[in-house]
Amino acid sequence: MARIELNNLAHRYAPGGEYALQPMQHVWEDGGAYALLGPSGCGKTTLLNIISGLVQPSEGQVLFDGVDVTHRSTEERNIGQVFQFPVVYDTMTVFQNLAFPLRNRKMAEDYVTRRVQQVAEMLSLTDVLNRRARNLTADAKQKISLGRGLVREDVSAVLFDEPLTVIDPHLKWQLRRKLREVHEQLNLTLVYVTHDQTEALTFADKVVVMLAGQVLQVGTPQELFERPAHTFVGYFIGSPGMNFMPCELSGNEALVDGERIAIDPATAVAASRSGGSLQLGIRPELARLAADGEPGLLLKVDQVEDLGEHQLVTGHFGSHQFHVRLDESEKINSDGLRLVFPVEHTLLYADEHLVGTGGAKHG
Amino acid sequence: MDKREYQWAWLMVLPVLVLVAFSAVIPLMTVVNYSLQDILGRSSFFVGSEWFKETLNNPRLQSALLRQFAFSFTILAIQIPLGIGIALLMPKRGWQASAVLILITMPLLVPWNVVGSIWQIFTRGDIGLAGFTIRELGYDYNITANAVDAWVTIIIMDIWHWTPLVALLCYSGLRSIPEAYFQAARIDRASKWATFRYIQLPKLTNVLVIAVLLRFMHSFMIYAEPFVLTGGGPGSSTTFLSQSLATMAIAQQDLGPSAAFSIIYFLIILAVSYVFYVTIMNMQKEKAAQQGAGGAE
Amino acid sequence: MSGGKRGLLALYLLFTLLPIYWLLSMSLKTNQEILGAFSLWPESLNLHAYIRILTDPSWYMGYVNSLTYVLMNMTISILVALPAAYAFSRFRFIGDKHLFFWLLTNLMAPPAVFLLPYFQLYYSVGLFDTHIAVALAHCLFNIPLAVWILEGFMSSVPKEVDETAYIDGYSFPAFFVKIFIPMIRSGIGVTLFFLFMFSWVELLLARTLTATNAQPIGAIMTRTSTASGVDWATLAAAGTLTIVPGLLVVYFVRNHIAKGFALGRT
Amino acid sequence: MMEWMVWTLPTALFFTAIASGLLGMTIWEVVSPTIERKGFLPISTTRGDRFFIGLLTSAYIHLVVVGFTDISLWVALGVSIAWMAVLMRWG
Repeated sequence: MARIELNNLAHRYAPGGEYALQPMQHVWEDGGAYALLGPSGCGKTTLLNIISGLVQPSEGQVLFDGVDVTHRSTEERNIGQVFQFPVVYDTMTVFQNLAFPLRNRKMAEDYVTRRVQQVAEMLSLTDVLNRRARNLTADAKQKISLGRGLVREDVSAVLFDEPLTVIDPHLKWQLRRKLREVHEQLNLTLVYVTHDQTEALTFADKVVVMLAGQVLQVGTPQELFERPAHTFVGYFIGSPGMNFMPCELSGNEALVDGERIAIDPATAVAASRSGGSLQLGIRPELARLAADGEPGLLLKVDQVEDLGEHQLVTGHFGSHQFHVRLDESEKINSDGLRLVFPVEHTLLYADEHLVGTGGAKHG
Repeated sequence: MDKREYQWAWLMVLPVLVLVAFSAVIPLMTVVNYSLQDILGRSSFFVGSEWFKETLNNPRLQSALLRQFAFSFTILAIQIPLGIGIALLMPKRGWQASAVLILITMPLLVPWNVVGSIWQIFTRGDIGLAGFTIRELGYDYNITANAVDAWVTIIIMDIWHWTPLVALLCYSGLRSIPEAYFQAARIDRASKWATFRYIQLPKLTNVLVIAVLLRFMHSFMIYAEPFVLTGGGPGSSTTFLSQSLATMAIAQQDLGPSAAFSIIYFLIILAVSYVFYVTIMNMQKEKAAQQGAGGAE
Repeated sequence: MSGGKRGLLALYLLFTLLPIYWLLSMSLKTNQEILGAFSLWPESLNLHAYIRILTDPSWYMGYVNSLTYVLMNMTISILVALPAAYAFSRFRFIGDKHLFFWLLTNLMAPPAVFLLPYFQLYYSVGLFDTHIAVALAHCLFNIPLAVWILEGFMSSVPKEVDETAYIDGYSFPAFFVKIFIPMIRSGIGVTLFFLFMFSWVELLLARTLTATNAQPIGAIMTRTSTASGVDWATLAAAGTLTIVPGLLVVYFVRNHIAKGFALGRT
Repeated sequence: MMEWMVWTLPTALFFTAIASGLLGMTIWEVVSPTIERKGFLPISTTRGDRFFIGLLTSAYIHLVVVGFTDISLWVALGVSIAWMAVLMRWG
């Protein structure tokens, strides 16, 4: 188990070429469960491969517990890795698969047996220990891959590269729950690459959102939801994503198509200093209906979808499309709704970056 | 995968059936007819199973058959491991990979009698590079007089000629192994040997069965290369089945016995290929069952 | 790649190339030089053997004849094998497995067994000494081979592809030509490679079924050994030239080999 | 034109027998499709597989009798038919 430090880390595949990973400085705590989240090609797999030692970064260092491992090979870093599709040794039994990393490290045979039993129990593989690995289902095979990472007690970190891609949907959440259980029991450092926000948000203590080789935000799922540091984070997380509308500043109010929206004064001050093009952002879940007599903004309703406990209203303010999620009990007037944007949830973005408190650009 | 029952599929197979039957069934029937008769010019009379009795008890043919098996097993024992080894050595990508592929494949595309000629020119004691060099080194190398020399030369020639096929099949099999398996092996600190034994070799089983099948078949019908190189000699030490047969049928015009012998030959081939066929089919079935259980892979 | 690996591979390549080098070197010597003092390379580049082969119709027609029946055979084989392989890979029908096995056994039928009946069969239908006779005879082993290889590739294409295409309104022929064949391109490339290879290298049947009009180069080469000795230089030059078409074919399919040689069966 | 094939009555009968065997197997298959099963043979087989194995082994039985004994071929034929029946029923 280790604390992973990325020290001024950056990577370009060709010298002088474009950055595949922009320079970054992060510390991932020992025992934390981190998810690297982002669309395909955002560099998350490159980052994972740098941590696992398959790719040598062109700049900066990787430190495990303060020890520079940048130039160490994969086998010397003592990590576990679970790949997109199950990687198992077909001709071996499940037991032999799990024992393989230990036997290669010349561990005593009675320790190997004991340890494999423990891990198998943890992953509910005990029943199939003596079966050949190739005859098992994909999710059982994936558990074997995971088991091979966990079987070494001194493993620095276990890395996951979209491990649930080939798993049937109804088994995905079981396996994910298994992962959480394992994490709680062993307190390992886990790094989990995915492009699926649900996976990331349910799995990780901290989510690292990436776009185009850059880390946009590192935060707890709640932070990502309540205070996205970048408009992309707002779009990408949540369903539907955050509403953004271009605006201008006027004192403590934002002007969107002439409508006035109240802003937190500190944010307004920061925004007036930051310059750049401003956008106002609010989560569909955090806007609310105006009470009777309360002033509100008029939303023209285009479509209402029933989502069970909620209803999703799609409408527009002036020329801007806007989503709002309301409780099922709310009655919707098909002409229009009067909405209130609570000041604490109304955020401002200057050149795509969050303005004001809690809006640290890099985590 | 589950196939659909569809009897009209026969129509799609029909052209193949007609063409192959024309070239296979009619001659085979004729051979059966020959095998029961004594044919002299235009006249022929029925002799029953006489030729079969004679052929099965012919010591020359019995030894040709034994020689054939000895040859086939020898070259399989050498070419399969050698082919795997070469496939492991070949570069994986880039122009070097292309160049090596082209160079290695070359012997496969040389007409079989030319293979014989190439090796004849190469191993002659007077004008051959190999033959001359070996003699210069002090060994009295002579494939026309020494049966061991002839055998070794034919086996080396066959290795030269056919190992590329095994190597290419294995190379292709190795290329289809996803990189993740090798990463996993490094993470698990598997030795080179363990990586080969537990990752590469299991993934090669399918292509290896094909390689063994093809190599067995072609080695069993080897004809032109030894015919050109040694003419079957010295004595009959390198006379394999096809050549014994051709000598009987063409040179001696013993149609009846050679036909009987052909049928025996064919029955051997049939039995061996059936075993291979059942093996391959069972492997595919197992794979299908495994995919059914294991979901997409 | 480590140095040791490189060395071993180079050693094997040397083993592959030395006999071919020797053939080439012989073809560039004169017969006197060949039979005279032993030398590792030709004194001067002597092209007279090549000039003779390439200007004398009785020589170069051998190459033309061989290439003609090889191309005919490739065309016939691939055209009939494609639908058959599709049938075997997608449908169950009575006798399918046994038919497939019967086809495979023809891969192993030694031509020597069939020589005489072949001669008589083709003679009786009036095809003796024609290119098409050899092309048809080579179908004996080439069609089964093509069906076998293509079946492997087709079976590795999921059946859902077919179903989706039908749902999208493709007719069977349109689907087959526009969607399916492009999907198994590598497989077809490798199949053509094998068809070329086995038709090009086979001589026994080709020689038996031809006399003068369609005689393959391999048969013409036997002319170099006469009562007065062997014309080594011409033999070597003719041999060298038989390697050229093969090299061209490998060059064209080289990018498919890595993927396709496993015959869709990995 | 077919003269060169030098047909004889025994071989004609032999091929007719094989052909009608195949035809019979096909009709049987249409009437009542086979089910793959595992008998005393080491692999699971369909009716057609057993028929083929029967024919092939019968050929070998004949060869052994002809080549290495003086027993009448009719005995070989009888044994082969019995063997074929056993194979079809329990194979």
